[in-house]
Amino acid sequence: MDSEAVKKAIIKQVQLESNMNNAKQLIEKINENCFQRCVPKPGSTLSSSESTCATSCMEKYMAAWNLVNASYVKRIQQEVHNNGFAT
Amino acid sequence: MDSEAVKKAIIKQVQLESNMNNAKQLIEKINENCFQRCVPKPGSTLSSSESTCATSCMEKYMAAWNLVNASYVKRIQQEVHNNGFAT
Amino acid sequence: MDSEAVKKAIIKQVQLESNMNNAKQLIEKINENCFQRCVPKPGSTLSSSESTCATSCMEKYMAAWNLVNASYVKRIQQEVHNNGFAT
Amino acid sequence: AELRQFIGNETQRAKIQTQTHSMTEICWTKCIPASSKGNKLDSSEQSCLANCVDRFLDLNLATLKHLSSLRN
Amino acid sequence: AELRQFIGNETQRAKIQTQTHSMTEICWTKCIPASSKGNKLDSSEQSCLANCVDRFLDLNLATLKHLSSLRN
Amino acid sequence: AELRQFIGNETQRAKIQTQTHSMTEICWTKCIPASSKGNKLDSSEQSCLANCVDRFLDLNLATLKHLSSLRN
Repeated sequence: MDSEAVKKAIIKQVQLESNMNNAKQLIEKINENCFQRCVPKPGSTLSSSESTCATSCMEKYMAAWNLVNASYVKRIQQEVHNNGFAT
Repeated sequence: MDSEAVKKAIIKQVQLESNMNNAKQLIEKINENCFQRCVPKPGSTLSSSESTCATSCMEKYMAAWNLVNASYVKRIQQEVHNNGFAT
Repeated sequence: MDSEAVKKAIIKQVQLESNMNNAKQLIEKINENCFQRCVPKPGSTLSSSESTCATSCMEKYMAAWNLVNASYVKRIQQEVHNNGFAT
Repeated sequence: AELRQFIGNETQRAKIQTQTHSMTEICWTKCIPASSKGNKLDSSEQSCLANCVDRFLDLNLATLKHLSSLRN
Repeated sequence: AELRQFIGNETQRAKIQTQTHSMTEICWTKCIPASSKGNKLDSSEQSCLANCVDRFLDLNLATLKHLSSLRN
Repeated sequence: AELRQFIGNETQRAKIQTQTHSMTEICWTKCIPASSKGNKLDSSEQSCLANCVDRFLDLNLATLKHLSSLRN
């Protein structure tokens, strides 16, 4: 294995861990927020309306995450452009 | 000290730290949740009804922790049994 | 650099990091609590009443932090004085 | 090897305890109202807590399934 | 050097993601009511979320400015 | 030795600050209503905060006592 290959392997590994970690955090937040919202009184099974609510909630939560992330990155770029520094 | 004795000492130490850490987290959660619930308007002393509420709250919180833990372990065992993996 | 100078440099560095860390946590709490309170419905700019609320909120939050810290330290000193140990 | 096994078990036990702390807090709010009396959980509170754990884990599984279906 | 650059970028990306998690939770509660229907965000929910991020960052900046003015 | 003492003090100071952050957040919600006016805490807000810290610590002590009585 030459040093270029080692470098690539390290980069890949770091990115993988970072993505896994991010996905794990997102799943945790989805579970907490959507359980809170969709299952007010836990019964002996997940009712079909609770399931529907949960699917819709998780899709919207992910969409919200993406939108918040995009708005945040855009804002950082504006600040860097206007002031030469990130806030 | 032979290597068997060293092993036992390590095991005991790890278990002790793990139990202490768990107890510390439980106490923290009890304090936060029971203070929130039992002391809505903090006065110059803890009134006797606040104290009674707090004792009852901490006993129930610990009982809830044990029940949640038992339900969780049972569920993990079911998943392992049904699918061969834990969720 | 003699060992006394090294010691002083370490002490200064530790204090600096500790203070930065504390300030960072305080700023985070202020932002969360004051945003929650002062911007109920986010619009396309921060309105002047939202700004006024935010300034007043952050000043009071810092004053609250100082008062809570002082009360806490006083209580610890009492406990040490009465029982010979901190709680 | 025996020690490695022990460390593995302890790590899993610690994860389970951490998850238990978080579910207890969520289910406490849902199942034990501020008006709850006495020093013991009554039977409806107990079954609410057990259901709360199971439905929370159902929802976890559903999220994981949904996410993996999106990826394919 | 290339690797150091990469680590720096990754560190910044991780910070941005962590902050995104925390803002998403705050803005979710403010902008997406429990009564929200359907599997997609509607346009008023979307603009509320974008505004929420920008106003949250405005308030962050205001706090930092205010604190540094106190120090001088 | 002097350095060890310093590290010990700093560790305790950091613990106190972390606990202060958490109590400030709890007591802020209990003692400073959203309708609170002006840039300063009024006297009833101040005494509520001081009481809040003392009652929170009373409850902490009571929990610790209760737990140790259960163990015996």
